[in-house]
Amino acid sequence: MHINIFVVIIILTVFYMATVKRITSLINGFLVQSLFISLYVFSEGVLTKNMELYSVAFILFLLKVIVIPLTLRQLVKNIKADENAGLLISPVISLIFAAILAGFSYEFADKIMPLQGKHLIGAFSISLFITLVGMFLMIFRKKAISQIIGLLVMENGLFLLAAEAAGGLPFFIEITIFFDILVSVMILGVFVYRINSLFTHIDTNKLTRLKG
Amino acid sequence: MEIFLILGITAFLAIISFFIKNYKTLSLVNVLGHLAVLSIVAKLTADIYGNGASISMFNFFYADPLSIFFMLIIGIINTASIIYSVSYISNDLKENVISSAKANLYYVLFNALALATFLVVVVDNLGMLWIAIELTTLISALLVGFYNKKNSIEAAWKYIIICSVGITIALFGTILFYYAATLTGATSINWTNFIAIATKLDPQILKVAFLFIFVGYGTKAGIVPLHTWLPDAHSQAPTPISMLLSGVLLKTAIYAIIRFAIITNKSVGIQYSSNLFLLFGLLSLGIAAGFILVQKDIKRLLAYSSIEHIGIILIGLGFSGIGIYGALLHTVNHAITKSFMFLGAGNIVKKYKTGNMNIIRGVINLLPFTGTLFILGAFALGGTPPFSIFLSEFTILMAGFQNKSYLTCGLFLFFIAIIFGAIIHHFSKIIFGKEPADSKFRGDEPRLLTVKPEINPEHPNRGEDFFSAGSVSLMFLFIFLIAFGIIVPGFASKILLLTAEVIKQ
Amino acid sequence: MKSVIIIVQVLSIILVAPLISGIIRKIKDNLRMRKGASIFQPYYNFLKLLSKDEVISENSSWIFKITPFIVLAAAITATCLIPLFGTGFSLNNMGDIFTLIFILALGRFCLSLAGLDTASTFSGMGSSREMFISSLVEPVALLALFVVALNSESTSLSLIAGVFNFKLSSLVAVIALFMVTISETSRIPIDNHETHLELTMIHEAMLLEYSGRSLAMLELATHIKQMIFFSLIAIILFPLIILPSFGLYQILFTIAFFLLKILIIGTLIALVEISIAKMRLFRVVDFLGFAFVLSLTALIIQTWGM
Amino acid sequence: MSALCFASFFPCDPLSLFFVFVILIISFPSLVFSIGYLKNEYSSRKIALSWILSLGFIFSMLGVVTTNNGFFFLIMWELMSLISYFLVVFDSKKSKSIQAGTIYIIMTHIGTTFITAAILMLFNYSKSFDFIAMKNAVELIPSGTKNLIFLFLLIGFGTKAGIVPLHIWLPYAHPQAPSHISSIMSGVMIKTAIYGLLRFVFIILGIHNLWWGVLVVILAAISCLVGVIYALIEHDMKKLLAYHSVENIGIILLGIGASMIFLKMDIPSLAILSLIAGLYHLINHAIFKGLLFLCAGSIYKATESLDIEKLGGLIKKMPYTAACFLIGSMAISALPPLNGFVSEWLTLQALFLGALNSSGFFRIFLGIAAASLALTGGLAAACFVKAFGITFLSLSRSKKAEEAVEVPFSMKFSMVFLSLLAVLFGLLAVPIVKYLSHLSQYITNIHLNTSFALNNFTLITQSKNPIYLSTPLILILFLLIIATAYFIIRRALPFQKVLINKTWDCGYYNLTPRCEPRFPNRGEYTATGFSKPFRLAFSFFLLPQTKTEKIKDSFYHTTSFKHEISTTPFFNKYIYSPILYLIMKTAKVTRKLQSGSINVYIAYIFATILLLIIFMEKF
Repeated sequence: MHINIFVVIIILTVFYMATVKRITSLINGFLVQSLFISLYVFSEGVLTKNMELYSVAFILFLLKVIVIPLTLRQLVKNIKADENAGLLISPVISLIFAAILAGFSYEFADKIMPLQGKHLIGAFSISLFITLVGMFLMIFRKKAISQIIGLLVMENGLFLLAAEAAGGLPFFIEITIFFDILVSVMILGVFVYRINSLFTHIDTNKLTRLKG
Repeated sequence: MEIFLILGITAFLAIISFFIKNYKTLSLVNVLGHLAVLSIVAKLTADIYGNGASISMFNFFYADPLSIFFMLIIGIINTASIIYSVSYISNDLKENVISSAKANLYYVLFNALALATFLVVVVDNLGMLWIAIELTTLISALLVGFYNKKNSIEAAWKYIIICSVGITIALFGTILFYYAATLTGATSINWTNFIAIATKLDPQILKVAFLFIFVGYGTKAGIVPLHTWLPDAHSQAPTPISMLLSGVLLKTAIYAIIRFAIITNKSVGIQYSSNLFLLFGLLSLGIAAGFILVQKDIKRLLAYSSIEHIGIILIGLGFSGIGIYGALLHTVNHAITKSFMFLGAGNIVKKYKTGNMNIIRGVINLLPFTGTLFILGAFALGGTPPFSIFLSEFTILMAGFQNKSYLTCGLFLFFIAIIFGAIIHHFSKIIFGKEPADSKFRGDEPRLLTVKPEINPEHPNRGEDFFSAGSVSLMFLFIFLIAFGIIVPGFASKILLLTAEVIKQ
Repeated sequence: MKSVIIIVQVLSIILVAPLISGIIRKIKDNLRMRKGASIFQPYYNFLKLLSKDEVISENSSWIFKITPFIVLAAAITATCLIPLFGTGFSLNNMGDIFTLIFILALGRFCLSLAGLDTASTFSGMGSSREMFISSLVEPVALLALFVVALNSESTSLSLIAGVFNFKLSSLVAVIALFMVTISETSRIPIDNHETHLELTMIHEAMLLEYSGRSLAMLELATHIKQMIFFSLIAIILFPLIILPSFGLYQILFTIAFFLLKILIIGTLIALVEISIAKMRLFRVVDFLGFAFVLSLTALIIQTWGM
Repeated sequence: MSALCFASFFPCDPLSLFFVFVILIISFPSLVFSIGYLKNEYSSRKIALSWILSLGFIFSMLGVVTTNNGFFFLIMWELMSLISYFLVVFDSKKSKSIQAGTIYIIMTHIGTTFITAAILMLFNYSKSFDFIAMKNAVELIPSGTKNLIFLFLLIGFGTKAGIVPLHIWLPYAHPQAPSHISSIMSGVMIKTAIYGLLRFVFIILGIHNLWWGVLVVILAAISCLVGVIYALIEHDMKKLLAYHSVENIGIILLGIGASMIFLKMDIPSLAILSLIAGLYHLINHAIFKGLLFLCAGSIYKATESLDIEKLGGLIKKMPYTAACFLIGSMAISALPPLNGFVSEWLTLQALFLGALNSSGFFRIFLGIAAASLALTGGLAAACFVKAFGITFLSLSRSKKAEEAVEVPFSMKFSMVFLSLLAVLFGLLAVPIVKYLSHLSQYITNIHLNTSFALNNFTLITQSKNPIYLSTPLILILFLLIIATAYFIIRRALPFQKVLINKTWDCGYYNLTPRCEPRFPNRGEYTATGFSKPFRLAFSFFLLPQTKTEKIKDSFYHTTSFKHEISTTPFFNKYIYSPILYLIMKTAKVTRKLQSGSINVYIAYIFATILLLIIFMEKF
């Protein structure tokens, strides 16, 4: 896998999303990230002359750059949630956290793939880094929508790993995974609407009625 | 061929129940459909175990003894659940808790969930396995949030978020598995293909990949540090659904873990996976014991006891040898006993209108039929001999003592004793004792064919109907409870032995 | 022949028993510088009571009426076990020292039941205290006899009496046994049999409700029980002489020698009664505790082979 | 796998035959008793249920003693506890019986876990659950595991038998069950634990260390004393009898422990003698404890209450029950002609001869054991004087006791049947000892030529200088003397009048009131008064507390004065509640894990995956 300009931008978007305060900029960050992943896959397809990668890149672009951000913006508008993404810890600390995670995933990748040669370590550590930051986003954000976006970022990380390391899962599986993600975003949206109507807020931190 | 039939019927049921308006025909169609599915599964088991072979069709579907075994469990629990939900939903309709459209939606989702679970155990392609499990999570989340109340929505939200996170990690593991396969030149992601090239796979990657798989599907199976969604989801879902959740969904996740464990065992060796299983099994047992002791709600207590039994199954798998036979037997026993207990709990909660165990008293006086079966089920759950759970726990212990891991067996016995004490303490308080004086609970429990209950002067509020569908499914499960009690009958032990062979490959 | 001698032996004990308590009372009164009643006073009391009417409380049941017979029978059966004239002359195939203890326990059991039967406060208190003291005494008595039996390698009384192997441990055991006799025959430090003062009488309290002939029987039984304990100590302390042949002369000689032994023990008891004041009930526990420790030391000495 | 499915029964083994006999001989009268006892107490449906449960209970006990397969033994064992649990919570109105049931089933379950562990350890080496296979495979077991197996078996069967530290369920469970069931439970169920010990320790495992016997004897002595001391201060009749079961189990184990010591010191004749004593006391206890519980049942039937403070004067109204209870209490306090005396005498003989043949430490140890047995005998006699005297004699202290009426025929029949049995077992000592010596020779598989029973009704021990006991002779002599005394006193001497008059109350006004309110009359002695000396003497163990409460309307004038005496349950307070508190504390701490916020839950997953990756090499 060759570290090219697209992967660098993807890592930057991750850091951007870790620090940002408002939901709309969070959605934009996710949009940019998916855009560059699809570009990266497209460039991968061009390099390896593999027709499938073109269609995968196109569907990824269609889904993750256009449809999902649109639904999320629609969601934010309908429930008139306030703009703040509900950060539990200040942006500076979350930045430090993201850095630590990057260091950890690099050191860890080195440990598990010593004999496969240098080029793969980069791919594996980056995708692990993105997944962990995705989880980090879910842990340290109060608002339901930021948790959905955290989930989507994790899936982006997975997709990047699949594209780089294994040259993409079998075509049919990739497509079904995309539609699966779309369905889960739809259902999560339904639940956000219900939470908003029942609890008049979408702050998951306050959802603590079921204890013990 | 039968696989198509099974999936076809369930899909057909899912679609058709959207259109039938009259509730009676709707429930009748569903019950008959599921009985048909159960009979096909039974036929399938008969000829699979006849010659021990496995069928695979155009490299997408694959059914070997292991998947048939799980299919059997899913079939039985689905049938019991559908029979119970007939009277459950009709009772809700009568008390107009839900509209008739919602009832149709309930059956659609129920059959969709059944379809997804059947898909999980039948599919050969590991990616498709992931997608099927993702589907079960999404559909069951909608079912958990069925009653649009604050608690159930919160439970559904937690359920869907935590399980999605878990499943994404599992996808991470699947991709690593696929990557390891591509290193050796294979391109297909089918399980059969993995088994063929398992010895050539790089052990280092498989170790990491199995870790991710274990944590991923472990969240879905309710292993302790990842179990947090389970008590909320099970206690807030409607009873037939929590029965499905406990009986079937946890087992499908265990099925997935077993599939991947077989591959890792071939390349990395037994020790790696059994250590993981033992550690997390004991952890689940211990923490669940702690929770059961201080529980106040009857359904949450049953949910935690599911965590405990998942822990026992893991320990069984960890001991390997005869332990695998015990773990599989325990899967069946637990599925049946837990669904049986959820049915009883459902009846009690519906009668007392609350799940809080400090208020419920004198169940044996208000619901004599459910009461007796419930206290017997409580003893079964605790692991007393005449019932089946003791038999499987005893087999697992035999395996434990055979490979001389005395400490693990000691801890195992200690936790089992605590849980037995806690369960009996809680349930004997609610079953016996004087029923609440102001018990205006004149409402009868769910029923299909009502038989007028004679008013007993001593207990005026004794409203229970012997022939209601709920009681029919209670009896249906109780027979299984007793059947495996003392000696595992011939054909069942043959099925278990064959499945154990598959795992020990 | 043997059974005839046993009957003579038992009859002689029954006849002599009141005499002994009469003599002890006489010694006590003389030591207290009083003239005191004649030594045959117990016989006079016995005959007087035989001719008196009997008054039975209305609250009592059939147990009250049967108890005098059972207590007397228990005392007499116990005497059959004790060889006086010679080692062979006792019903030793009926039982041994443990049987002796349990037969006396039977008598005590029925007497305290009769005490409770008449719903009178004094006899109820008497039976409660009697059972309390006797339950503490039993282990002391058993351990002391245990040690003596260990010395003579058998628990049957005839063998204990016959074999003269007097060791230090038997002496310590006899001292413990002496303290047991004080409590069993309701002598001063533990119980005062002369007065009817509610606080001090224990054994007497149970006989409070009795009158007439049943009282006579119970009095006789207490005298016989006292004789049993004295003869037990006598057997262990002084050896029985094996008679060369039987004739009137030899029987008279053995009875006289036996009476001498009993008198020595009687005077000892009288001396103890004079010198010590009666203990409060809960100091009796320490007294019997001390007796138990004594018998325990006897056992330990015995294990060292002395 | 086949080991699991195969299971068979063989009642031909002498040990099982003996226990089948013990079970049947007590269950028959109890079931007959239950006909009268349950008649108008419960609805007909409940009576049918009680019959099914009792027959199931007896069947499971028979199953326990006759099976020869370890796995099947466990199933029957737990089935027995399960059915007896349902019988304990039979009339589930009283919340006390539910709590008692829970304590009972939890304690027995813990006991069974230990037995399961022991059987599985044996299975490891014998590869099959058959007792004979286990017996042959014992040589392979290293000695460390043998000790462990023995300890597990002792704890497991000790919980069921009610040995002291594990006895706390017994005074709760037995009184709550209906009386005919508590008579079967107390008479026979705790004996199945002794059967377990004999079967597993004596026959299968064999005695391998001396400290085993010493430990059993120490526990037995402690159980004797603790059981009897608690019985003395207990005023509920059935609880009192339950504590006495603890005491008598101690006496039985004294015999069995002594035989374990002698087996190891290989003095075969003494081992057999003490085993005979233990088994003989086992069947005696079954008989008189069953009898006493049946009498307690008929008292409950007649007066609806079991608190002996409230009863009194029942002998005039219930002559049969009184007579049977008297025979039972005389038997339990080991008074000569009856069966308790013979077995206690045999135990004392065994201890004495053991002390004779051993030296140094063991002589003192067995001497102290004999002393503790004697103390227990004395205290038991005191306790039963209290129990019989306060309940049956003097005046009745409550309205219910006043109107008590004799129980129906079926109950009378079973009580009389058992009391005849008690007298019979006392007199027929010789044939019984002959049978028991064959049985104990089978158990310890030593073959001895000297027998312990002469032909003409006398027992003899130790051939060197024989010691004789013949209960029939004692009885004949006894009756002879009573006849002569009666003849002389009542017939021969001139006739004297016998008057009936008031008890002497030193002229105090109205001590025993004639008119209303007749109760409570202040004359006679009550149970608390009777047991006060014992409470003070054993205060170091009972730790009595008194609570007084004065209600005053003005400073000087107190309207009512309440004085309450209570003793601290030693074992509950210092052993069981601390453990329970500890477990509940940890449970409350683990409860905080489920704190409710979803962020924390996802953090758990995050932490697990990170930790697993870091510590991957450990697996």
